[in-house]
Amino acid sequence: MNSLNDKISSLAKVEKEAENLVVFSEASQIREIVRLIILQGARFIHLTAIDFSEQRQKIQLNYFFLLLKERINIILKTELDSASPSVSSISDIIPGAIWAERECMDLFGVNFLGHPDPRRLVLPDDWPEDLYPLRKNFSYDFKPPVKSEASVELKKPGEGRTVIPLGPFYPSLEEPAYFRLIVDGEEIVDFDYRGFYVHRGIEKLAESVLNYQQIPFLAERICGICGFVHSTAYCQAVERAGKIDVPERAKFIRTIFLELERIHSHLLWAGLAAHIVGFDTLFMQAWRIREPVMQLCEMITGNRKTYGINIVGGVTIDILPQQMKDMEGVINQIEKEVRELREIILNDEVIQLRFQKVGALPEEEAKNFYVGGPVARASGVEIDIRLNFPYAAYSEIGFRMPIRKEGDVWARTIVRLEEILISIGILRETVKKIPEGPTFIKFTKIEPWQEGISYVEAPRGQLFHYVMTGPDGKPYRWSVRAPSYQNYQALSVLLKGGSIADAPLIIASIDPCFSCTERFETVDIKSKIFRTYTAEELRKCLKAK
Amino acid sequence: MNWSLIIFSSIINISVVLLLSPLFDGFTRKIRAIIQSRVGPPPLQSYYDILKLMGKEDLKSTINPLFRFSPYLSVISIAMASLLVPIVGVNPPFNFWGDIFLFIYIITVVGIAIIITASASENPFAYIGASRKMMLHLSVEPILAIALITGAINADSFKIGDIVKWYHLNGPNVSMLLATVCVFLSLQALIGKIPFDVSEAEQEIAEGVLIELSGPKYACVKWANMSKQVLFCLVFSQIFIPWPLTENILLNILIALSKVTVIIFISTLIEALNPRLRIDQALKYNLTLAGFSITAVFLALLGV
Amino acid sequence: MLKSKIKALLLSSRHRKITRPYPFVPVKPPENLRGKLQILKNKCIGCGNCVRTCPSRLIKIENTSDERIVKFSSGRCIYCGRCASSCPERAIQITHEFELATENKEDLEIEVRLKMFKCLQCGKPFIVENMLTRQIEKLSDKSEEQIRKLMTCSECKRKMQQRGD
Amino acid sequence: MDDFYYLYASLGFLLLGAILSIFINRKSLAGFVSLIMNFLFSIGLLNFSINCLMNNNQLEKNLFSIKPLLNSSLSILVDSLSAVFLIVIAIVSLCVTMFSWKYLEVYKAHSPRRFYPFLMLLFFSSVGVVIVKDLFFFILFWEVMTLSSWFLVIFEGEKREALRGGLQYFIATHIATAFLILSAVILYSYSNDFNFTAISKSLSDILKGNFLLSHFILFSLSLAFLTKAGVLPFGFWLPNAYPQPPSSASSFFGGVMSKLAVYALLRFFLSVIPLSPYTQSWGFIIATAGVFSIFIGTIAALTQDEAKRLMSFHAIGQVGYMLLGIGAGLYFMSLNQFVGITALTGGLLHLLNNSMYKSLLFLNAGSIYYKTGTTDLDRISGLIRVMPLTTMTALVGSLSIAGVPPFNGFVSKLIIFESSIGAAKVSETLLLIKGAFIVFGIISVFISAITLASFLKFFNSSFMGKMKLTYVERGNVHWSMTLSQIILALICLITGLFPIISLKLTYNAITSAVNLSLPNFSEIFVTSFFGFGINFCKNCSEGGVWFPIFVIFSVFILSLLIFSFERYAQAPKREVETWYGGKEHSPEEVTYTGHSFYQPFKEMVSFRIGKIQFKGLYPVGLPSFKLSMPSWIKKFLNPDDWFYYPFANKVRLVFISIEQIYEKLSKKYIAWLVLGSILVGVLVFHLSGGKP
Repeated sequence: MNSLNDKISSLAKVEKEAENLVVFSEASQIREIVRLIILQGARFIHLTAIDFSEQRQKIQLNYFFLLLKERINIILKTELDSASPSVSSISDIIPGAIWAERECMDLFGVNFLGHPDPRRLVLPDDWPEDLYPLRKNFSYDFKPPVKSEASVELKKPGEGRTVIPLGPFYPSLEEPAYFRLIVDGEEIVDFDYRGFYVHRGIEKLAESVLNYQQIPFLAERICGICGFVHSTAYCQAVERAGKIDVPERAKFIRTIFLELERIHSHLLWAGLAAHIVGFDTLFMQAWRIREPVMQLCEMITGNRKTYGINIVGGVTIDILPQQMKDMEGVINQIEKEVRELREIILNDEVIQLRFQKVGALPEEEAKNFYVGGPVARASGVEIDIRLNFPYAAYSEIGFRMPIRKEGDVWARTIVRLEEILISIGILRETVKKIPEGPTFIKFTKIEPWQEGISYVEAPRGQLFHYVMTGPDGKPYRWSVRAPSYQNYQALSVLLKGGSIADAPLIIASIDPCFSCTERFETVDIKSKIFRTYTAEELRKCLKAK
Repeated sequence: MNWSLIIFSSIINISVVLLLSPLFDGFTRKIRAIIQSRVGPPPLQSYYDILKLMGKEDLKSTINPLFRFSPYLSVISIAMASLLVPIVGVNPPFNFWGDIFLFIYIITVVGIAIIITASASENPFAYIGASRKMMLHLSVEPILAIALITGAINADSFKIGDIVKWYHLNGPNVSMLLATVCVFLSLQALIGKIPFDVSEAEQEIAEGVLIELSGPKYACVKWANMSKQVLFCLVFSQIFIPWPLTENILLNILIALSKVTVIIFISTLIEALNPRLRIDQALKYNLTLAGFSITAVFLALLGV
Repeated sequence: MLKSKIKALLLSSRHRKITRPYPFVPVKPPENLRGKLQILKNKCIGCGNCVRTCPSRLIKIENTSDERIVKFSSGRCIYCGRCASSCPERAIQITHEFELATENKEDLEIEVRLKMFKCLQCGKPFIVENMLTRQIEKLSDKSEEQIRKLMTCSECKRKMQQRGD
Repeated sequence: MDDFYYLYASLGFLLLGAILSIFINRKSLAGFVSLIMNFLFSIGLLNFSINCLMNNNQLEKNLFSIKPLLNSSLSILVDSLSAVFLIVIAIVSLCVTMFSWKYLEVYKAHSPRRFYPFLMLLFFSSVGVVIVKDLFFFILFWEVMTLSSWFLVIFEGEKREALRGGLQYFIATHIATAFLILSAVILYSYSNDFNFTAISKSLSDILKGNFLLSHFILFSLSLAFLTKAGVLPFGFWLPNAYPQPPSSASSFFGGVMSKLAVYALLRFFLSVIPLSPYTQSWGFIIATAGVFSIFIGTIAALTQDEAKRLMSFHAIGQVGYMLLGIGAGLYFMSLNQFVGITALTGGLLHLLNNSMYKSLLFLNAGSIYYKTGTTDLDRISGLIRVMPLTTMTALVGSLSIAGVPPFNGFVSKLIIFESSIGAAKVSETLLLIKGAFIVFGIISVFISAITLASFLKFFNSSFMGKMKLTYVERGNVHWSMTLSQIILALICLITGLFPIISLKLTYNAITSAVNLSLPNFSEIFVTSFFGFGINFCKNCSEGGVWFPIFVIFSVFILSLLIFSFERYAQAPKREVETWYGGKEHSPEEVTYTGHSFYQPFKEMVSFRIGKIQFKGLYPVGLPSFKLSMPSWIKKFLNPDDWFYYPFANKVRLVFISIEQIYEKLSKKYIAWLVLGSILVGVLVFHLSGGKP
């Protein structure tokens, strides 16, 4: 840590505040500093920009890193001229930063020199050039003119090869995304991706019109399955930036719901994975087991999903003793059934045939792409933010981290099934330890220009929220990096060499959440069926931004 | 040759295989629903489905004339094949015509019809489905052929009726039992249900061969698939387990129907409790089984 | 292998029919389900608290000459219940009704028209009548003068004060 | 004399055509002249052979004798077997020439003078092979046939593959011919006469006494014919040579020429060599070789991505079916005449059917080449939009070769399966051999599914799907090309629907060739106009049966169903775009190419042993020797460089120079060929020890 400090301070200005190490650097030094930081074993988290054009004609690039062992965030800042911002790319050092750079390119117009794949990522095909929606001079309700000839150049198949279009609308994808599989017979030889069909600019909306207390509800709707993690992460980020101390009971209630959410998310995944290989009975049973959890949440919060209980400063509801008792009953019941389900899956040789040695992600690649969550743990990477960087009430609860080395779909299945049982254990302990007291604290004012970083171990991996507070009662910049964002980028490794039959399974095995990744406002959570859009509607949808 | 009996039994066969097949399909759907803790559709739902599809819009994604023609061919060839299976008695309606090779080839025509429909539809998913269907067919066809040849060697005749007659009289011997087991193990692949529904896998290749079908054409192919299930279950139950057989025609029909129901029930259980195999795994399974089932032929030659 | 299949069958057999014949048989929602908004029109005082808290910004207030209109475009409602909890008069309530499908989006529009009270002095509408009644109710001493004071707009009050003093 | 008049006339027309076409350098004119001549030839030949078949008599004639030189004479024998082959030659040759007329325009840089004369000569020598009754002239015609076809193989002499294929063809067939000549010389030394009757007599003596020698003679004869027929492992040259000539010539190669080897096999084993335990054991060997090539050839065909190469591999596989029938027939002939004769009939019937659909399929490939300039299945698709009739004929051909009822392939395959499997049951023989024949039967059933698979791949990837626009658009297929395909397709359908005609023909052909008393046709085949059944012994119940009339019946129901559906179902119709998941794609991107079909299966049958890569059980890309060897060994092991290319080039150059020298005389090719024949004759004479 200190050595890093020393090394960097020769190159740039370093400030330390609480758990954040803020490094101010010249744009030309970025690559060296990133290399130094990576050498220290830091995880790359995200890269985003903040537009200060109105204040000082600059665009600030923020690179976020995390030193797991020391529990320290590194924010590497560099300021670029907002007229023609350009900086050299770090994608060759960190393959996992490719998307983040492409996103900055799209939304802020930052030019990354030497980027291996400088195509459009987020914006629709017909979005005009030189219009960067996350810049402050772009009004959130502005409708840009449509660019006439419009297409993002996608990979072409070679001689004798065929493109198999998985998506945008596809039976085993719940949300629109386009996986362009280039196949040789049944074998996938190459892969290209075009997504962000449902990107609707939640960040822009939040920065433009909403206030601190409204955003949690928006954040919760980023994801249809694990929305609570987003509202929690947002609230924690604001609480950190505004130095608000949340009451203990609120922290425990958040933990309870985070774990309930993990249980039902993993059960949902198990069902979906079974459904994708055609095992519909298991699908139905997994979802049946999941149902009491949903009903429990509905009973306590008033909604099956999007509980709407998180606000900055605590939670809006309290759990009554009777509800605690009900919860214990539900936990006992599902624990029994999850154990049975686990045995069924683990002993089924036909499932093993389908899952084993499919979509293997070696540990090396897992580290390259900084994948998180069960995907990382199945590849032997020991990362669980609940343990590495405790938040909510996790610091008071002991549990273990399941690790597998194989990195295939089978390992991911085992890890997830393990995690359900671990979550059940955590829930038990939380219920036992929950203190009495208020669930909400009122705060008066949040100082502007403060930064808050918050991580949450979402069911899909490490979630990251960043908030820079603003002057008029709302955040100046709110950035979200969903876990699937990193996991997605590993798909290029996972899919190559697989067969078409395995492709939906492999895609499902990272438990992708398109809406998280694309920060979308989900319409209906209960039905996992997507609406059918016509091309016209979709186009409208994309333009609605 | 008793013409009235032939006509009567042909009508019975065709109506069991074609007209009753949606009912059997409804039965499987109900069983699946029960296993999956669902309420499930009403038993006549498959009829409603077919009728509904008949009136639905017929979408043409290609000008290929074969696309219009081949779905109907699949239904007809199932009907033809059904005439070679004994239901009312020992002999199938067209016993004078009932040759095992002909039967195998007519079944092939069903596959060809669907493959040509698929490839005419110009969709890459349909092509994958067609390729898979052909592979599945060529790996599973030998098993049925070997089993029937075993029967033919035992019974000293290539006619299905004679095989059944011999089997019913002499009871099972080792070779025939082995053949029966092999056919049973390949039944799911013959029907094309999970774990062998690779050519129509919804989640993998978006219904594969059926992807571009709609309206009456889709109804036809769906109907053919339902009928195929009944046909192969009948083949298994009537040729490879021909007991009990009585003199009474009506009783025989009832027995056949109940046997088919039992077999369909077992097949549905397998379908509901298994994931789908990948095509290479399915191929390996079937070819291994085919290689193994050749033993039955040698045993039959030895007379056991 | 066979063991796991049998186990799967057993697991399946434990629950019979968990799907429900909805919509033929209605489903009873749980106790505190957050459903459709219901506005008690006579309770609303038009204070605008809900407008500020609503995350999806579906509540709008428009002032006409003699009416204040509170518009709820509840087609956009996310059922968070923040408006209900912020309403000082409990005029907004969250019901259990969840079958909101409609062919006409306007069915979900709720409009509350509140009569404005005209200033006794200048005759300009300045306060919602309900609010006025509530304020009068809250008064500790309900003297005529105090009530009249409430019934004058702030501008006239200022003028009166200037004149009076 | 009257009978032979037609034969002479037709052969005369053919020779006239050959000579005329030498002089004409304009493609369409040369094609037209050849077509007219060929038409007359076919009419004459058909008339002659049908006459012969109707009267069911053997026509014999001694044309001339070369007695002073050799004890040999050009004697002609036309029995039913020959007549059947003459019919095939007449039909296929007519279709081939009709197709070539316009088709040859694709080869812009090549003169028709390098095509038509050889084609005509090939037809001529084919007829010769079929009708002679003298071993010496048989070999002579055989050699002429080989040489003229070799010239067709190297038609595109500037292409490396053509030269390579031509070399393999040349060497392989000439080694085989060497064996043929060797055995001929041995036989001549015994019989002192080349006439088949005399040879047959002396052979029966040899077979009685000399164990080793008789096996050797049978071995040499089988080897010679099996090599020419393309049976694996001797047929390795075939897939390299057959795709090389223009498709119409390939069509004759695949449809007739390789079948003439089967004719020769039948002729020798049935008429010349008396039935004995030797023929029985060689029957088994032939059947085994047949099954081997069925299995390997067809599976290898599945992995091919080039239409003509795919078909060439199928030529290997299909010959295997015939040999299975013939081999089984030879084996069982002495054990159970019913079975033996059925198997032989099955083999011959398959030959007839095969020559029709195989020619048809090669012509289809030609049409594709004409339209697109390639036969690579990866690069073509959706051709039904531009050539619907060709598509339909290709479908008929594909289904026929796969043996799908009601097309003709089914009939003959049915008889082969049943005789192979059924024979084992009814005949008294070793259990192992019974088992072997049953396994042969099962393999051929399995392989016919693979045949179907590979032809559906051919059909689907070339005709179905979205049309690619990457290839050069050429002129439309001329009606003459389509007509020739339609003729063959119709024959495939009609002989499938009314198998009784061809069945009777082949039965008579077999019985006329075998000089034994055999059961009557009606004893074996239970026939009616609707179809037939087979009896495997005198009072057995019938085995295989096939009543195609019921197929017609169901086709009738089918059309009724379609009509009523389309007419009364009243489902609204709408034209839509193909659904690709909601995103637009160009046809090139999403076309599933031929290469992609059956990939998992192909992977299962492709493996590597040591350095040899097997693709579909067939070795490809034999490893080049890169061990530390002296360079001359390396050079020696790579004969293409030191032997073939110089040689082939020289031969070509010689011809070109001869062409230049004899520009006006223009009898050069025939002159050379006569020279060649004389050389062979001298060689034979020399080898025979100079005995006159």
